[in-house]
Amino acid sequence: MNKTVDSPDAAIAGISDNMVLGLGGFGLCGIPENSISALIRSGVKGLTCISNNAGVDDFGIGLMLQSKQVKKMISSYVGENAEFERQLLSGELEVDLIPQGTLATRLMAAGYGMPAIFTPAGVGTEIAKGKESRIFGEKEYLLEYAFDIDYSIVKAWKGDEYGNLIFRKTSRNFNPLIAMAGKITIAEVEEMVPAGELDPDHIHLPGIYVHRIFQGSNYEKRIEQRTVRQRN
Amino acid sequence: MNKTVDSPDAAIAGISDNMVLGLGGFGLCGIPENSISALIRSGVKGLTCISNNAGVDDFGIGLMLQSKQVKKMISSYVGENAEFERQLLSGELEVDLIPQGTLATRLMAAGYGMPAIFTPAGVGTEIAKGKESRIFGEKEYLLEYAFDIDYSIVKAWKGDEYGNLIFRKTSRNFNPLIAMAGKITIAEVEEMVPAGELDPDHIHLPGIYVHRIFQGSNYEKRIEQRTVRQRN
Amino acid sequence: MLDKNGIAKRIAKEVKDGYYVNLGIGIPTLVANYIPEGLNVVLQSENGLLGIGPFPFEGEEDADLINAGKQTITTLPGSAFFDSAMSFGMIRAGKVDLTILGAMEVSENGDIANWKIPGKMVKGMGGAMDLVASAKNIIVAMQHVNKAGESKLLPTCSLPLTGIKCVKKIVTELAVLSVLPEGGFQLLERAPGVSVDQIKSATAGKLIIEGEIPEMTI
Amino acid sequence: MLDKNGIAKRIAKEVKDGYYVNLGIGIPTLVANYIPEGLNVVLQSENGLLGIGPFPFEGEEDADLINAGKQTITTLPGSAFFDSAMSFGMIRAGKVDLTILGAMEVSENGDIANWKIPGKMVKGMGGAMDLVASAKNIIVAMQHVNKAGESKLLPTCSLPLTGIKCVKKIVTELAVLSVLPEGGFQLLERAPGVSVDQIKSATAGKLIIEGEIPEMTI
Repeated sequence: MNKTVDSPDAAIAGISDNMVLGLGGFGLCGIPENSISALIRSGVKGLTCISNNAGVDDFGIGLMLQSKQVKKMISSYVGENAEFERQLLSGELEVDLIPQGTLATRLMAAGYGMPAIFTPAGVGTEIAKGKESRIFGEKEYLLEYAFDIDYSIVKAWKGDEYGNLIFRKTSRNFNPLIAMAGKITIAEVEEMVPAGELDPDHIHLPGIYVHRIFQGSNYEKRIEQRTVRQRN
Repeated sequence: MNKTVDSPDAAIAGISDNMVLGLGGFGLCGIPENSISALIRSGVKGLTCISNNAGVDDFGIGLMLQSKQVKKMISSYVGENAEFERQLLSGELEVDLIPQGTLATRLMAAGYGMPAIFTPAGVGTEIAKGKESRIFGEKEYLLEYAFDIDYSIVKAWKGDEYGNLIFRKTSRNFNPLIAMAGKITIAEVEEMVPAGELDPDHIHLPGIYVHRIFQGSNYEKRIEQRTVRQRN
Repeated sequence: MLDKNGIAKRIAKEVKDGYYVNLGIGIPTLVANYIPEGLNVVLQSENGLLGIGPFPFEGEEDADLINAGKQTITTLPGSAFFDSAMSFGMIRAGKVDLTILGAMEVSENGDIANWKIPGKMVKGMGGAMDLVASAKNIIVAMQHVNKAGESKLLPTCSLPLTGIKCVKKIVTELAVLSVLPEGGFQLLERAPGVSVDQIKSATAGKLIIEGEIPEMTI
Repeated sequence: MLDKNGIAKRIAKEVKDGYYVNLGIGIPTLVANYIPEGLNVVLQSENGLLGIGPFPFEGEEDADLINAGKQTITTLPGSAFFDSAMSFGMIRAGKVDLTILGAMEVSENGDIANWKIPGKMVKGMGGAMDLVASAKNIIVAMQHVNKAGESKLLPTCSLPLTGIKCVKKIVTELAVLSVLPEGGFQLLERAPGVSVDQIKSATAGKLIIEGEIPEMTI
């Protein structure tokens, strides 16, 4: 069950114009840096990107915005990105803003074969417009549908040739959920290990959800808000 | 945030007649042995027990059936239990049989604050009788409701005073799901460790879902089907 | 005519490189013994494991490591544990390529009954209803006729159903048959030494026989 | 009149032993600095962490360890990481005892607006809509009036809503107020040196004043 591919460029083979992609990460934490570079090299256009954030101007998905490859972003928060704002205001870019928990749960629903879920997030707000709602007990919930993703791209800390993934600290975030939602899922990892080296009890996402995996390189792992305290 | 209690008897304090309990485990694997003994000592009666299985005649929930503490079992499979069969046929015991995946997902729904989920399991069968169904795409799904559990009782391998739990191998099974579904959740562990000793990346169930935890003792960990191969 | 191991051996030929497979209790479990060396196949156990290995050596049994039939097992390199919600999540999402299970009855439109006999103690469906409702590819391993000599391949099931329109293929001691989307059992192969007439007389449901039916090779 | 730290300090008094707390960006983040020593409190970060610790020492920042505001942080003993579905799952299930967040407007029936200003670039709601729709106990930390001098405690919100009937308490530079189930802001405490009249004139929504209003102690 060797799912290893040699390069990010080989990993993204088959991704073509106007497809729906899911990309892991929260802010710049745990984003698939190598795959994003490969997508830019590929020149693929008209993408719909499902990702909690849209990167910053010169990093992450922001780079794909610069090269005008993204038609639509489906995110919960898209701040910190001037080019994003410009394209949005000029009408070049569509954006669908979704509550973060709804985004996460719609991804999980796809990975768990559930066509839709109920969540109270957005009840009574403009997010609820046109959506079916239903009362359970005394609380109102919106019906939200599972995502349908052509290719999912995630970044993990460690992985093996079976596609088993382990994430590190808060870089887990959306990665396992994006991964489980893809019809085809690509994982890049900081460290590829032989099958059997990962403790089967420590695996965060079983390889059954991963179709291609590669050892990434030159991770920048940029920090968005460097906050520190002084040593006494 | 010290949730440690001294004994299984202290852990089950508050469980009273006619309550709904959730109990972790699959077969006899990963069952809360110490808590079951305490429940038997307590003499509490009329319980509704949500558990994938009902133990065997002389172990696990089977012991609670012997002492006639169980009014109703909600399970996916209840074989291997003569006393169960006797009580069922005599009308002393009710049983609600639920597909295993539906059981698991209704527990997860409770832990994730989702009032109901959709699953195709049971469509077109007697399980679907009286249930709302709905077609998404071309497939039919049943609407199944989240469980409402008074006390959940689970068994983990390791835990800390915050209630963080790590399970071992296939003894994970229903345990994290039962744990997240309880209004009050009790965990017994083979090994209690100080806070900070468990790697936060290895925790299977965060302590926020656990209210009481204790170091269990004298685990029998009985094997139901001992299957082996011969050494050449 | 095949014995249980023969049925398992024939079904093993349906397993392709790269497959994730769920094996039910009974004959399906035997299939694992006949998957050709070199084929990359991962076995799923719905209690929460990908990568089932062989039974443990005597003395190495681990109470925390069992399969869905509650038998002690081992794991192979590359295995992963998970909880039951994720286990049935991956099944429901169609990530398991092939499900092999036993049946009491199969109807000519692919309905399956394998969990309940009215009047007998009902033990429960376990994960069977989830598996048959979600699996992309379901092969049934069973005897062609029951102990009373009655066909188990029927126009409609008489027993309570486990799932509807889901069985794709059936392997019995007599034959390999596919269930056609429009209904009917298409005879694909005969077991060694079994005649088409024998299969005809053992099949109560609509049997479709087109051209020469080859004897299976296992 | 309180400064930002004063508001945070007053809110910290609402945090009880054993609480799991989610702190929003801005003033709410400051609350962590004033939780009394000895109180057992676990801070949740909705990107997937229970057990937020202080900022790291310079040179010890870890790009893989950030809070929901994308700031580098540390963890405390007893912490746990998880994915975003579980994070919002525990929020939705009411496992988080207290949520503290900022707001642009709060209405007298507990509606909150804090994500969108028409005509300005919309950055998104992040996790705010999930939090306000699910949290059992929501305290808003905000200025009583906006930069134009207009009250942010209104009969009805004028900005697009984040959630409805969810705010339980409000702490501003002037006062502590509870939102009554039947509607209306009940004045509970005055900030040091602030008069009831000052609060009255800064509150556009229905203000309920019963008896003597004590000055808060922080």
